[in-house]
Amino acid sequence: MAICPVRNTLIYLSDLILSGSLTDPKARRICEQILHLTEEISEGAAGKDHLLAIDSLIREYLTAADSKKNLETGKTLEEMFSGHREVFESHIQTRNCPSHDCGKLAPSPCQMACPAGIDIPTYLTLIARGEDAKAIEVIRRDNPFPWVCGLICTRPCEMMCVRSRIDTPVSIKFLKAFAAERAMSEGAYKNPKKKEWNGKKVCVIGAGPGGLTAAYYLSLLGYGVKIIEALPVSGGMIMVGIPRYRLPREVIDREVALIEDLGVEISYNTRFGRDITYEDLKNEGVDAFFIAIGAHKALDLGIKGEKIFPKVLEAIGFLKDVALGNHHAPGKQVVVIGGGNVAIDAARTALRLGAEKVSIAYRRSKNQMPADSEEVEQAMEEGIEFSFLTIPKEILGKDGTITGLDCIKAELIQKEGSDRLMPVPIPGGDFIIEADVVISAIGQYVDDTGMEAFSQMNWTRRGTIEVNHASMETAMPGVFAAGDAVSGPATVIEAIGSGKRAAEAIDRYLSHIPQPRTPKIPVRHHMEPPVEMTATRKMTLKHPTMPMLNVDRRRTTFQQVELGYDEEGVRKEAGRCLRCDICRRCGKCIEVCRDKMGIDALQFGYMDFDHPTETDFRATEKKCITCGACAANCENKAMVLEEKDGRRNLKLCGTLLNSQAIQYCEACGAFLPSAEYLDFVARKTGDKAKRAETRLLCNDCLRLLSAKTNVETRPAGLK
Amino acid sequence: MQFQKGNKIKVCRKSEDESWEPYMDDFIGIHGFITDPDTSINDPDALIEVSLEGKGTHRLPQDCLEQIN
Amino acid sequence: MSKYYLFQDTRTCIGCHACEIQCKSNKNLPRGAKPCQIIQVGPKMINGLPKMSFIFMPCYHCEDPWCVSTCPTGAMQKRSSDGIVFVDKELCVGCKTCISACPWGAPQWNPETGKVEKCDYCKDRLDAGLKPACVTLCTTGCLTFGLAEDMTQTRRVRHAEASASFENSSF
Amino acid sequence: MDKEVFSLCFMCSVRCPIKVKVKDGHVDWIEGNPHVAGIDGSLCPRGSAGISMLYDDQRVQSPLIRVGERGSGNWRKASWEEAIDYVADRLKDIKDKTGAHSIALCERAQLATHVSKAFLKALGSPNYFSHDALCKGSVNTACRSLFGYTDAEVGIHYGETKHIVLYGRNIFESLAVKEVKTLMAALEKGARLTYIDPRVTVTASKAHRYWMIRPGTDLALNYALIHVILKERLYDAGFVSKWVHGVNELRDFVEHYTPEWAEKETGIPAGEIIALAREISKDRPSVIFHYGYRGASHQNEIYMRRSILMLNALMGSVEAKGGIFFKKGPGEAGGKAARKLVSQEFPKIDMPRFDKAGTKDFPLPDPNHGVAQVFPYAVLNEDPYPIKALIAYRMDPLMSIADTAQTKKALDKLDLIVTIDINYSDIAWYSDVILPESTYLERTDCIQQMNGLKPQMFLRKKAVEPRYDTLEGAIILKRIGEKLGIGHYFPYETMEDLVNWQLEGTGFTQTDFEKKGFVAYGSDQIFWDRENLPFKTPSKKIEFKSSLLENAGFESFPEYQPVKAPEDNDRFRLVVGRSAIHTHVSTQNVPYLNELESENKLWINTKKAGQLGIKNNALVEVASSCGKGRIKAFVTDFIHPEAVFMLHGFGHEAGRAKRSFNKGLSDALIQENVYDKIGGSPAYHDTFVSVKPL
Repeated sequence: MAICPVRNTLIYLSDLILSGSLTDPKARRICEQILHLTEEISEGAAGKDHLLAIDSLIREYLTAADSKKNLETGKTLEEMFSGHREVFESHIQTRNCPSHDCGKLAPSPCQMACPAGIDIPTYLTLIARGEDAKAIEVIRRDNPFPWVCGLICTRPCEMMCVRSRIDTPVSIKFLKAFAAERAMSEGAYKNPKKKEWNGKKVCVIGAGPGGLTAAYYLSLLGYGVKIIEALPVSGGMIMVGIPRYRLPREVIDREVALIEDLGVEISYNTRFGRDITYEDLKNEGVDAFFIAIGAHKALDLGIKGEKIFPKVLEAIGFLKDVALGNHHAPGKQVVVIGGGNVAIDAARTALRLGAEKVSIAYRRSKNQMPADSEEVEQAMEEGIEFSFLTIPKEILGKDGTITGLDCIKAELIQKEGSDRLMPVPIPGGDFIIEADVVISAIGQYVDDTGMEAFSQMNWTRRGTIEVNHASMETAMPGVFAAGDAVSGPATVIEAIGSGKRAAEAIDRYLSHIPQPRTPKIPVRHHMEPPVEMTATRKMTLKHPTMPMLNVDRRRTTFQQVELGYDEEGVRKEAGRCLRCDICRRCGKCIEVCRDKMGIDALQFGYMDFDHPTETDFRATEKKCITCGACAANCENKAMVLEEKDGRRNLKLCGTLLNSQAIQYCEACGAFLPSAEYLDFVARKTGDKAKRAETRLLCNDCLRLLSAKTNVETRPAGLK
Repeated sequence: MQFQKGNKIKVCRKSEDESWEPYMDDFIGIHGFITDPDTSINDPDALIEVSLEGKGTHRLPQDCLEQIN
Repeated sequence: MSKYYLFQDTRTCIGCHACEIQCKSNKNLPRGAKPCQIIQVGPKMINGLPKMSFIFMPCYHCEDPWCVSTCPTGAMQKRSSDGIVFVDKELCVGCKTCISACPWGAPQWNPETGKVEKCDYCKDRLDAGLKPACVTLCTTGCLTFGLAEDMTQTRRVRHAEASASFENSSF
Repeated sequence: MDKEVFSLCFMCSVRCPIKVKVKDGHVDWIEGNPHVAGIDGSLCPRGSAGISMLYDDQRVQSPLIRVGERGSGNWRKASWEEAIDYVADRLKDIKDKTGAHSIALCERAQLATHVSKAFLKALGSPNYFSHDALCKGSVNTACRSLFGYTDAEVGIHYGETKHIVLYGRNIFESLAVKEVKTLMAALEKGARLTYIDPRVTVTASKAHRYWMIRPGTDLALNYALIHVILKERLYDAGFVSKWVHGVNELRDFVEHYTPEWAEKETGIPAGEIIALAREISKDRPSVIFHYGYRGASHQNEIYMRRSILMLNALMGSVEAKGGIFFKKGPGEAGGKAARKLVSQEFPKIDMPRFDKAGTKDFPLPDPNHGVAQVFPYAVLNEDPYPIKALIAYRMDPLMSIADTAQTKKALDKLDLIVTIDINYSDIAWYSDVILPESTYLERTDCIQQMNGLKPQMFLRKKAVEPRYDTLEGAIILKRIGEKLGIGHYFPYETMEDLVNWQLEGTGFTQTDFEKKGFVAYGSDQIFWDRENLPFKTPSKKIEFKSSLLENAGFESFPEYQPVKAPEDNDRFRLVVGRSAIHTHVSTQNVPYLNELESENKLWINTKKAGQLGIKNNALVEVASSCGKGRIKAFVTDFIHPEAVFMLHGFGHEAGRAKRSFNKGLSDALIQENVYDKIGGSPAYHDTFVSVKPL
């Protein structure tokens, strides 16, 4: 049995009907009708009335039931539909089958990988077609920050991109940024229509990506939203944690402004618990709280000298100061301790502020660095020095001035009972890195000051807020939390995803709808017809290289480093998408063509998840006879055989695999298969096929003709 | 062991960690990829981001994951 | 040929198409597929009288069927016991090569199943000791079915005549 | 859990005996009843499509009450209780306000007809009318004028005929299995077939003699045939002198209707007319001049039908083997007929019928069937009185009464229209309430009394339970009756009860039907002794000179009125007919039948089409004085240049019958509502239409 209740219901009903046990025609008819409606649900072709129709059919069944057995069947059906109501509804609303049992509804791997569940194949197709504003509209159904994420997302989607099994993944991230920028400059980047104010008010604590996302969706749903922000700026970590050369401030401002346009009120320089209290807000009529305070407190290095010297900085604080306008170099020789993105950001920022020498000290080797490899590469290009396998021991100096960082070389050793490689000091491996500034970037944690008001809320041993991840609901009724405050330091897209989830949960809470048991699976909003192109184009489109700012400029200014693809590059890149929301890569087509037809024209190595072999769409036309058996057996109609403009075209998700000339019936003009196809048939029938009739005729005309020959050629009227 | 971005993994067991929620029981046996290890330090105790086939992307404790190839 | 014959007396056939419907109904086929079909030839004036012929076109169950030799999946088969040519639905992948191969247009496309249908003389009925649906129900009884060896010479001649010429399509 | 049930088909009104095989409550096979001679297992195309009709989801699935405008197709599902109350309440209202007579019921006569008749009688309304008049009212009157028997009491002995003459009786397309098979057997034995029709049909293609007669002139042909037969003394002198009243008047009358005269009128060479007369008289009395199944073509229909019947009389083929005969009832075999609800005592009704049939205004048509085509006039002119409600029981006035626009106007005047049917017929679509009836496979029905040479009784037995929320017509009417306080006229709860009630005193029980699907009163064919034939006319003879006609002030032998040809080149006489695939207006949406024939086409002569620039299969516009429409042309040499032809029953307006919706053209839309004022048949072929390419 499948996991999916919808699928199970289908199986149950068809077995029931086939078994012949429904001897009462009414009962059988009702089951047939329910089966039909359920099929539409499982194919994403259902509307909101489907479940109502099914309900009334079940009622009719129960009243019509003529026997105990039928009555039981009716009860079973009733349970199937009431017991898993949510699943049926989500199939209808989201056109997704989380468990992939309803083949036609399986979402694409990239969309499944996205913590915010963005409908990636759809917007890539729109971008490929040049419909940027539409693409942004699709993205913003799940993420109000297409532009921001287009520049700094950690892009798990690209990691799952099926295209990478052919060559390289589609650079999904940046295409978003391009579409946002283009739509914005054309004035086509707009907010969707929001609902009338429903009289309810929500307070969001923290104007970071999580908080702003929740605010965006809540105000669209008609809630009044007030955001409390301790800083003088909005954006949280994306504003004060991510340097401008990666994410220009204007980008953040424009997208935040759009959220403010919805009527979201942000009070800056307001720290919850100090400048405003839980009670104040309650009195203002706040119905629910959403805590998205992030993780802004840095961990201590815990080495000698850390507390003595003023020039021992923590990366987070350092980056924040810079972001808020302090543009003085911290010193001449800067050492950053850590191996994550924050460390890299701090180092590159220090460099840009005029530090003469910047180095990064990291306990392990390069390929263990958690930071994005691109970040590391770029840092190296800019002249940041890396000191790997380096364990900081002590900060040296005198009279409050740092002179250097005393380190010890380490080697990676696998310790007993652990499968992790641990850095172990090499005796006598001491050395000193000269420095007048030391910046620690070894991680942050949640700053819980001011949170006392939420007395019933629980904290984890990690110092994060404990929530039920399906609803982001804390132990305290009406109080929700998300983002780094819940996960600990994590990605922007996760914060956005959880913010959206929280918004939905808060809406449910305030409309007294029970919360879901599991986090919602990504939603496919609609299915765009795929972009049409030749197999050659599909195969030869190459990932464009990202043009970069020249290194001198990078070492001296905060200008954006990645300059972005040009329009042609973007449209092409979007066209590389394989549309995995349509083709589930089940391989049935290959199997039919190779094993059943014995033609083996389909070279789709990428479809074999476990051992991918070479893929070449262009190879299809070498052997394919456009018989259409692959299409006839494609559950999702990803593979189609169309007869158009005198050609028989075989297409996989819009990619033209083969095109052969249609033959026509010489008698009635009806379409016939291609010459290649007829050769295939002729080869099979061999020399037997010496037809009396040499004209090309369709099935019907052949019958007509042989009937006529019957009448006219046989000896008439022998008596 | 220390997980890195792109590692192919399997949810091999129920985690002992407090962050494990009942709905995660459905994840056991499912394959996926590490999409974001702990971003700053390689903390074996940190929750890390994995994308699971058919289940979406979640942060899980590391003790329930094993690398596969 | 199969070991059976299916004889149509065009003299008594009135082209009512009942056979087509009976066949479809028995096989429960959707719109489009017609394993057997009545083809009207004429009207045409013959010796001052308007004549029509209605020719019954089932599958001829050839001695050496091209549909069988062309079928890549082995779905199209010839039953060794009696030479009936039939499709095994399990094996058919809908490549339609049999349709192109057959010179009589016998194999038919079933758009609902994406597979091929064809006249199999209702072998399930034959195995149950019955006759094909079309023969059993024919409005005028112009269709007869039996073992080829039982077909008398006179009947053969009449078959030739009857299924021949307009003259013999009426009385 | 398989079973076999003997029953009666109802894909058309012939009701052939069938055997139904049921598997797990599902019908998976239907065949003709092998025990019935002349059927022997055969099933016609419509009968063969029975299963596809039964499982078609485009049937009416539950009672429906209209919510939008009439004809808008907006319905709400209703329970039977609600629907019955709805109808009963309104009927009661109407009865109280304007009297029971303002409620009419029209019906395609069927096995439960005695129930619907009883329903109206109990209600106190005289206004029952059936489809019969539309089909053969004048044939009925003609038969009574000559024999004193209705056409329903006359049969045709195909099996042993030596020569049959068919006047447009397209017996091999508008077909009934038994007729076809017995006639086919006769032809195999060497019988001759003469076929007369402006159009070449399948029947024409099987004929030994075919005349493409000028449309509307059959009567002239017959007068000439009679002329020859009397002049050359080719008739059965013995039979005629013993049984015919008025042969001399006839002789004088046809004196000047010579073959040469007829040749000019009909286009049939005089020589051939004479040849037929001589040839056929050699085979008498085993010859048949077929008096027609549908006899509703011209305004002089009754005289046309009389002339055919007179030819039979002259050939002495009346009550003769291979000729025509009078049907024998149970009484003749010492048996008793099944009871009918109408045999009960009902309150007297003094109101006249809406169509005045049987009164001095319209004396001759059979009041038992009424005259349907008068209905629109009666309603529109409130003559003789206002009519407020119509119950349409499997009959569709919109498509079977000529001039749909006028009929619609009339319907718009009604306060209530209720349809009882299995289909979304056009009248159902135009109703206020649809009460869906169970199909023939889903219901037990009333006894079929089969009079004939061997009187028998047949039973339609339920094969499967209803698939949708439907009921038997007889139960529906009973339920309405109960709400109207006339429930006691329906002494049954189930159809089984009703059948038992009917069989009381016949000596038969339902179980007797189980073996073969029918019971016979006797074993031998009953022919009356030709020495004493019990004609029911005042003169006890076959009245060529008809007292029925003359007492009503009509002539027995009115002068022949020449048939005018269409004036203009683009005008034609519209002729209609049937095919083997469809039954009247009721099967066009049945899946398998629709696949074979989904629309009708306009037959037009090749030369004429050429002159008008009409291409084969191209759309043309057909227009008459009362309506117009579009239809594809079928250009052929095989139709008379003065005529265009189309199949009856297409161009449906019921949206939920998706396959047939808007396919082809409805003949009723363009036919003018003119009729035979004496005999009662409509004159469906008296409309001239203009045809132009589009």
